[in-house]
Amino acid sequence: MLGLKQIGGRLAQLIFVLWAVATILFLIFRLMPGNPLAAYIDPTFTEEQQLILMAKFGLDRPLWEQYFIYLWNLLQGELGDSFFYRQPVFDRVLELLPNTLILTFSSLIVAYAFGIIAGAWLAWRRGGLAERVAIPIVLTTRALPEFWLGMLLLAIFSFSLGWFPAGGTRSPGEEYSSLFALYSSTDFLAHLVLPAATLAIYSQGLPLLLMRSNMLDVMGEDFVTMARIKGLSSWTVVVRHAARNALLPVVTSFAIAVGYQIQGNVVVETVFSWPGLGRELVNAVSASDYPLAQGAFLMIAIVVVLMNLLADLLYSLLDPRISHA
Amino acid sequence: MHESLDTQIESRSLIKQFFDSLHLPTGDPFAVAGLIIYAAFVAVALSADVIATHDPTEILYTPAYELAADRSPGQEGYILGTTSLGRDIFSQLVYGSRSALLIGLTAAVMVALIGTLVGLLAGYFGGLIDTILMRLADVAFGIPFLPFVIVLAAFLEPSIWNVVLAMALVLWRDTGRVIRAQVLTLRTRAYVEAARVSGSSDLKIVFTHIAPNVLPLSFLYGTIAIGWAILTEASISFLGFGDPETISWGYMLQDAYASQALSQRAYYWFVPPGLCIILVVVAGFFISRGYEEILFPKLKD
Amino acid sequence: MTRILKTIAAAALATLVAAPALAEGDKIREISILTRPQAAQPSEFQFVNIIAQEWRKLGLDVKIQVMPWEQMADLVWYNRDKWDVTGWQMVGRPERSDPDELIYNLYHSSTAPKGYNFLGYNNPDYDKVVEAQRVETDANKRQTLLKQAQAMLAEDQPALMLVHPKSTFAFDKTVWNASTVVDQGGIGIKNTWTFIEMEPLGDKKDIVLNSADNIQGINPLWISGGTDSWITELIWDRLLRIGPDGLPKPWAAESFEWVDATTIKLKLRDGMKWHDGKPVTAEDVKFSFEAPAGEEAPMYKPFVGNIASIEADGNSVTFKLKKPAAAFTTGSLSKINIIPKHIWEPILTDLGVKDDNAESHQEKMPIGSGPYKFTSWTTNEEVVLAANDGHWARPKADRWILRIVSNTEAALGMLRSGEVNFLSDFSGDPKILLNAAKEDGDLEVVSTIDMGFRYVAFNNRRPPFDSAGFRRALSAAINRDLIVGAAFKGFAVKSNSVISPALPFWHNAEVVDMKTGADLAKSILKESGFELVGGKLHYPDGVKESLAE
Amino acid sequence: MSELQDNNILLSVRDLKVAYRVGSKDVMAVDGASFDVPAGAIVGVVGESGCGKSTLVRALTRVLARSARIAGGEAFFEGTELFGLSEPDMNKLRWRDIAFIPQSAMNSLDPVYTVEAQLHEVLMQRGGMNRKEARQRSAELFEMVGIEPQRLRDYPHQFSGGMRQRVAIALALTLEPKLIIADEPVTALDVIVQRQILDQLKELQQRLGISVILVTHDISVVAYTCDKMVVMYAGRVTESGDTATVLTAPFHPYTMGLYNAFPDLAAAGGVLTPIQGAPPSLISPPPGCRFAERCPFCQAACRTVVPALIEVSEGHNTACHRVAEAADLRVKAAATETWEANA
Repeated sequence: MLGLKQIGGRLAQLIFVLWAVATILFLIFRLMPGNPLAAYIDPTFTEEQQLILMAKFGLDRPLWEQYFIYLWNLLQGELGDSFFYRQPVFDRVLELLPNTLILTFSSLIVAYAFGIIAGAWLAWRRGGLAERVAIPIVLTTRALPEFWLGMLLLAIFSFSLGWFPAGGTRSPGEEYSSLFALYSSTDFLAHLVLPAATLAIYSQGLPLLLMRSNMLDVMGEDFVTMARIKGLSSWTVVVRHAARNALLPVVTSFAIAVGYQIQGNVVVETVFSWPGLGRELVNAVSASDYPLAQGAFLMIAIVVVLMNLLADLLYSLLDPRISHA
Repeated sequence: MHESLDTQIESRSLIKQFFDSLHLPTGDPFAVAGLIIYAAFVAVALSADVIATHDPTEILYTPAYELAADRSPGQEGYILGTTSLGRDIFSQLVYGSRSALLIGLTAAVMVALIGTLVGLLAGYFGGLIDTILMRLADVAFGIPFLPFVIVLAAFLEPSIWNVVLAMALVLWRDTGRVIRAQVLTLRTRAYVEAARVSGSSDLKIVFTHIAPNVLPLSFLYGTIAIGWAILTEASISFLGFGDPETISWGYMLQDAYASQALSQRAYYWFVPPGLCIILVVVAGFFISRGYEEILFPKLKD
Repeated sequence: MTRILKTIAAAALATLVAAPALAEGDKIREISILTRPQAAQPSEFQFVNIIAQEWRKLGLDVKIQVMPWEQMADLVWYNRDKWDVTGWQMVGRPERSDPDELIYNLYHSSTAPKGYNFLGYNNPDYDKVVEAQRVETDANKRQTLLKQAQAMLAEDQPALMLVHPKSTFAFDKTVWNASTVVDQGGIGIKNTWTFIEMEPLGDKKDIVLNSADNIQGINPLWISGGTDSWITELIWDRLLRIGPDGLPKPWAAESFEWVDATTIKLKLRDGMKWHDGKPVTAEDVKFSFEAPAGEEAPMYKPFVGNIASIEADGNSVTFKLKKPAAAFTTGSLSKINIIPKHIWEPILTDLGVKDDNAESHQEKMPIGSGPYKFTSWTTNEEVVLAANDGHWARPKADRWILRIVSNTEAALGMLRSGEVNFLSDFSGDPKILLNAAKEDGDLEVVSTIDMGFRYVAFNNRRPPFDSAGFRRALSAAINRDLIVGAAFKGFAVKSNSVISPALPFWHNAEVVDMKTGADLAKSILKESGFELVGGKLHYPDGVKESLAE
Repeated sequence: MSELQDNNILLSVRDLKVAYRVGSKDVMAVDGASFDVPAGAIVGVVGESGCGKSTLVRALTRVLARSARIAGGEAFFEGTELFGLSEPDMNKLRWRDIAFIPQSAMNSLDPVYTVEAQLHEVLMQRGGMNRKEARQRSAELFEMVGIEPQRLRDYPHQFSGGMRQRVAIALALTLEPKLIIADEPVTALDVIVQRQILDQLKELQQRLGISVILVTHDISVVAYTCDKMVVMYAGRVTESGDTATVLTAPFHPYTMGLYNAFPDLAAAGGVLTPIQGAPPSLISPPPGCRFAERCPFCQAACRTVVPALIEVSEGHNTACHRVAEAADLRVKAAATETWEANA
C-alpha cells in the first residue's frame, strides 16, 4: 500500500490546488467589471438599503479582508447566499450535485463498459476491416458537439418516435420518498436514457481508443506470448492477461473522465432540462448570481480535483508494482 | 537584390526546415485525409468573400420588402435557404470557416506554445522552476474547463477570443506535462550532454538541441487543441455566451436552436454547421493519430 | 474618472465653441444600440438589427452592442448617462390593467433619476397631466387626461414604440375543454382564471405546464421571477383580483365600496380557511397590508405607501389613504397577497433583528388560503400544487404541475407528446407553434394582444437624442408593419402608445397610425437642422459633438 | 560423451523454414534448419543475435509473431509431426510436453499477478489440479529451484533478476515436460548468477531426465552446459554435433570465430577477438555461403555456391566449402591477426 507519507503529500497537494482554484475564483469574481450586486438590487431599493446589502455581503470592506473572510467561510462550508434565490448556496449546490453525479457516472459506466470491450475486441482484430471502419467512426464521435448530438437524439427518439421523455428526471407530479427511490425507478431510467446516451456516445471514444492502444502494446509483451506458449485458453490470454494489464491506465482515466464529463454536463443538462449543477452554473452566470456561480464552480472543481486524486490512488492500488513497492 | 534573394532562399529553407521538423504524417491515409480537409477549409476561409453569395449578417428582403426568412434550400436562389431572421445560411456556413480556423489555429498555437515552453523549462531546468510550473499545472488540472470559459465569457465582453484566452490559461497543462516528460528523457541523451560539456548555454541547448525534438509532440497537441477550441466555441455559443458579432458555426447552431430549426424540420440549417465542426475536428484527430503512429509506433510485430 | 473629466471638459469646450455659432455642426458620433443576445430575445435582436440597418440609411453610424440582460440592465438602469439607445420591453401584468403604472412611472420626471423613467424624459406639461389623472376618480375625465398624455408622448417620441406583441400559448384540447379556457385581456390564456376554471375532459386532471426559468422563490412578500408570480397568485388569495376584462373583481373581499375619495371599505368572504385549517380573519388582512410597510418586504413597500391606516372590524376592513388614488384597487388591493398572521408575525419579528429581510425566508411549506395548496417543489425541476378542496372557487383541475424546461424546442416536443398539456412559456416562433398544432390536431393555440410592449428607448439626456426632432425622425424611419412581420412574424400589433389596445377604454387609437418612411425621416431631420455632409449625418450648425466616441 | 543413440531422439527438426512478412516480401529468418534433440540431453543453439535461433525455437511452440509463419519443414516430437497438428492438439502438447524459459523473466511474468497465481493458473487450467494440489505443487517447485515457498505470494517485480529466472524455471517445470526450450535464459544476468542458474538447470535436467534446448549467443555457455550444439548463422545451421567434438575440432570458420569472441565461462581470461562486420541482410541474402562476407578464409566458390551440410564425423555436421582444410584453418583462426586482416 501507499505509505502515509505519499498520502500526506497527495492530500497537501489537493489542498493546495483547491486553495489556488478558490483564490482564482475570488479574483475573477471580485476584479471583473460590473457591480457584483446588480442582480440583487432592485431599482426600488433606496441607497440606504443598498448600503445595508453591501455590508451584508461584506462588499464594503477592503479586498484583502474580503479575501480572508471568503477563505474562512469556505473552510466552514459557507458559500454565502444566492442573490437570485436568496437562499444559502451550499444547500442548493448540494441538492443538485447528486443529479449531476448520477448522470455523469451512469453515462461513464456505460461508456467505459462499451469502450473497454470494443477497444479490446478491436485490438484483438487488429488490421481487419472492423478496425478500418471503427476507428474513424469513434474519432467522429469525439468530434461531435454534445448539444448538437443531444438535440438530434431528442428530435429522433423523443419528438419523432416518442420513445423517451424530452426532459427532466421524472414524470410530472411523480413523488419519490428519497433520492434512492427516485434513482431506482423505471420512470427515472426512462428520463436518464437520452442525456446519458448523449454523454456516453461522446465519452466512449476515450476508453475505447485507450484500451485498444494499450491492448496492442500489451499483446506485444512477453508475458502474453508466454501465456500462449503455456497453452492457456484464448480467453485467459486475452482477458486475464492482456486486457487486465491494458485496463490499468483505462481505469485511471475513468476518474479523470469524470472530471471532464462533469464539465460536459453543462451543455447536456441544458438540452435535457436536467436539474444539475452544470445548468445551475449557466443560470447563475447569466443572472450575475456571483455567490451561486462561485459555489457551483467550486463544487465542480472539488469533484474534479477529488477525481484526479482518486485516479492517482486507483492506479497505485491496481498496479502491484506501485502498491507492493 | 542579391541579398534579398539570399534571405528569401534562407527563409524558404527555414520554412522547409520547419515543415521537415514537423514530420507531417503523410504516410497515413487518414492523416492525409485530415490534411486535405484542413487545406479545403483553409481555402474556403481565405476565399470566403468570393464563395459566399451574401453578406452573412445582412437581413434579406424580398422585392416586396418582406423578410426573406425560412426559405428552404434552393428557394429564391438561396443555396441552403435562409434563417428565421432572414440571413443566408450558405454564406454563414462559408464565413463560419473563418472563425473556426481563426479560433482553432490561435488556440492551437497558444496551447502548443505555452505548453511546450512550460514543458521545456520545467523538464530541462528541473528544481524550483519545475516544482513551480508543475504545481501550476496541477492547479490548471483542478479548473473545470468549460465552466471556466463560461465565467470568463460572462465577465469579459462576449468574444470568440474568450475561448482562446481560456484555453491559453488552462489547456497548456496536458501539453506541458507530456513535453516535460519527453524533455526529461532527452536531456540525458549523449548529444545534449556533449553540448553541455562543450559549454553551450542552457538556453541554446534548450532551443537548438531539445526543442526541435519535441516539436512534433507540440504539433500533435496543437492539432488536438484545434478541435477543442472549435467545440468549446460551439458549446459556449450554444449556452448564449458566444460572440454575437462573429458568424461562427457555433453561432449558427445556436441561432438554429433558438429558432427551433428542428421543429421546423429545417435540418438543412441545423445539420451543416454541425457537420462542418465534425469534419474540421475529426481532421485534427486524424492528423494527430498520424503523428502518434510516428511518435509512438505500435508494435506491429 | 479621467473619462468623466474628459467628457466634462469636452462639454465645456463645446459650449464655449458653440457660443459664436454659425460654424458647421460636428459629425454625429457612432451611435450604440443595445440589445440582448438572439438566444434570449430573438425578436429584440432582430428588430434592433433592422432598425440599425434603416438608420444607417439616414447617414448615421450605428453600432449594435449585444449583452446579456444583467449587463444591459446594469448599464441602462444604474449608468443612466452612459448609453444611447436600447431595446427594451414592458411586460403585461394584471395590475398593469390600470394605465397609471405605465403612463406615470415610465415618463414622469420624478422617476428619472432613479425610477422607471430611465430614459430621462422630462416634460413639465406631461408631468402635470399624469399627476392629474392619478387622483381623478371620475373615469371619463381620467380617460380624457390619459388620451392627452398619450398624444404628448406621440409628439415627443421619447422612445420609439414598436409593437404590442401577442402572447401566444397553447394547450391540449383533448385534455381540456377549450370553452372553459379564459382569455384575459392583455394577458392571454395563461392566467389564474384559466387555472381555476379550465375543465378536464377525461381522466387527465392535472394541468402540466412549462417554464424556461427556474423558480426563484415561493414567497408572498417577495416579487421574484415572473414565473414565480403564477404560483403566488394561486397559493395566496388577494382581496380583489383583476378579472378577464381587466377590471378589479371582488375575490377574498365579497364586496367593496369607496366611502369617500380616500376611504375604501371591504367585506370579507365568510368561511375562508388557511391551508393549515385556521380561519382567515380581518386581522390577517390588516397584517398583510401592514407587513410590507416596514423594511422586511422592500419590493411590496411601494404598493402600500399610500395607506394611512387600516381598520379591521369583524369581517370588514377599511383602508384610509393619504391621498386619492385612482389605481388603488388595481395596484394595491389586487396586488398584495393575504398572508396568515399566525405564521408570518413570528417570522417577521425574528427577521427584524437580522440583516436578512422576508425575501430570503423560504417557507418549507408555504401556507396561503388560495385555490391551490402547495404540495412540493423540486429544485430546478418542478413545482406541484394541489386543488384546495375547501376553497369557494375550487379549481376544476386536481393538480397544477409546473415543469422547468430549459430547452424551448423540448417544450414544444413535450406538448405534442403529452408530457406537458399547457404550453405556458414559449419563446419561439409562434408560427412553428401554429404549424405544430395543425399537424398534431390535438392542440389549440391562442394569441392575445399583450398589455406590454416592445420599444427602443432613446437616452433623452444625451445629444443628439435630446432633440425631439431627431427622435421623431429616427422613429419615422421605421416602418412598424415591417417590424411586426420581420421581427414578430405577424404575432404583434404595431404600437405608438404605452397603453395597449388591450385596454380599449384608456387606449388612444388616434396616435397609432403614424406616417413612416426614409424620405419622411430625412425631411424631419432637415427641418430640425441636422444635415447630411458627405453621406454622414451632422449636428445642426454650431453644435459640437460633446461625447467622445 | 555421445553414448546417446538415434532411437533415443526426442525431437527431430528437418529442413525448417520460417518466413517473416516484410512489406510484400517474405524474409526467411530460418532457412532450412535441421537438427536432433536426443532424450535427456541439453542441446545448445548458438549464434549471433538476429541469426534466427530464437525464431527457430519459437517455431517449435508454433507461437510466432503475427507476421511470421512456418514456411516449410517438419518437426517430429516423439514421432508426432508438430506442424501438422491441429491448433487444439498443439495446445494440448504445449507446456505439458514442451515448456519454455524466456530470456527475460521480468517481462514474461505478468506484473499484476502474484507468482503463485501464475503457477496456479498453469497447474489448474493445464494440469487439472484443484487449488489445494496446486498450492502444494507450487511450494514443491519453489523448493526445487531453491526459493523459500513463502515468497510465492510476492509479485514478480519483488524478486531479483536471478530469482525471477528461477521462478521461470519453476514455471517451466510445472507440468513435468519432456522438453524445455530455454531462450537465452541467463543473458541478462551477471556472470556469477549465470553460473548458478545454469548449474541449477543442469542439475534439474539430469535429476528429472528431461531434454533442454538452450538458445544462447554465448558459446561459453554452450561449452559449460550443453551435450550437443547447433551453430546457426543468418538463418542456417552451419555446424552441429557433440559439444566437445565441435568445440575441440570445429570445422566451420564461424564456429572458430565465435569461440574466439567469448570468454570461457569456467575459466576467465584470455584475449577476445570479435568477428568483424555484421550478419547479412536476410531481405536479400548473399547467394553463396552466408558467412562468406566476413569469413577470413573466403574463396570465390564461397560467394556463389551454397555449401551443403555434410557429416564430417559421427553426428558432426558442417556446411563449409573448405572442410578439408579445417585443421589448417583452425590454426590460422587462433591468431587474432587473421580476423583483423579481414576487417
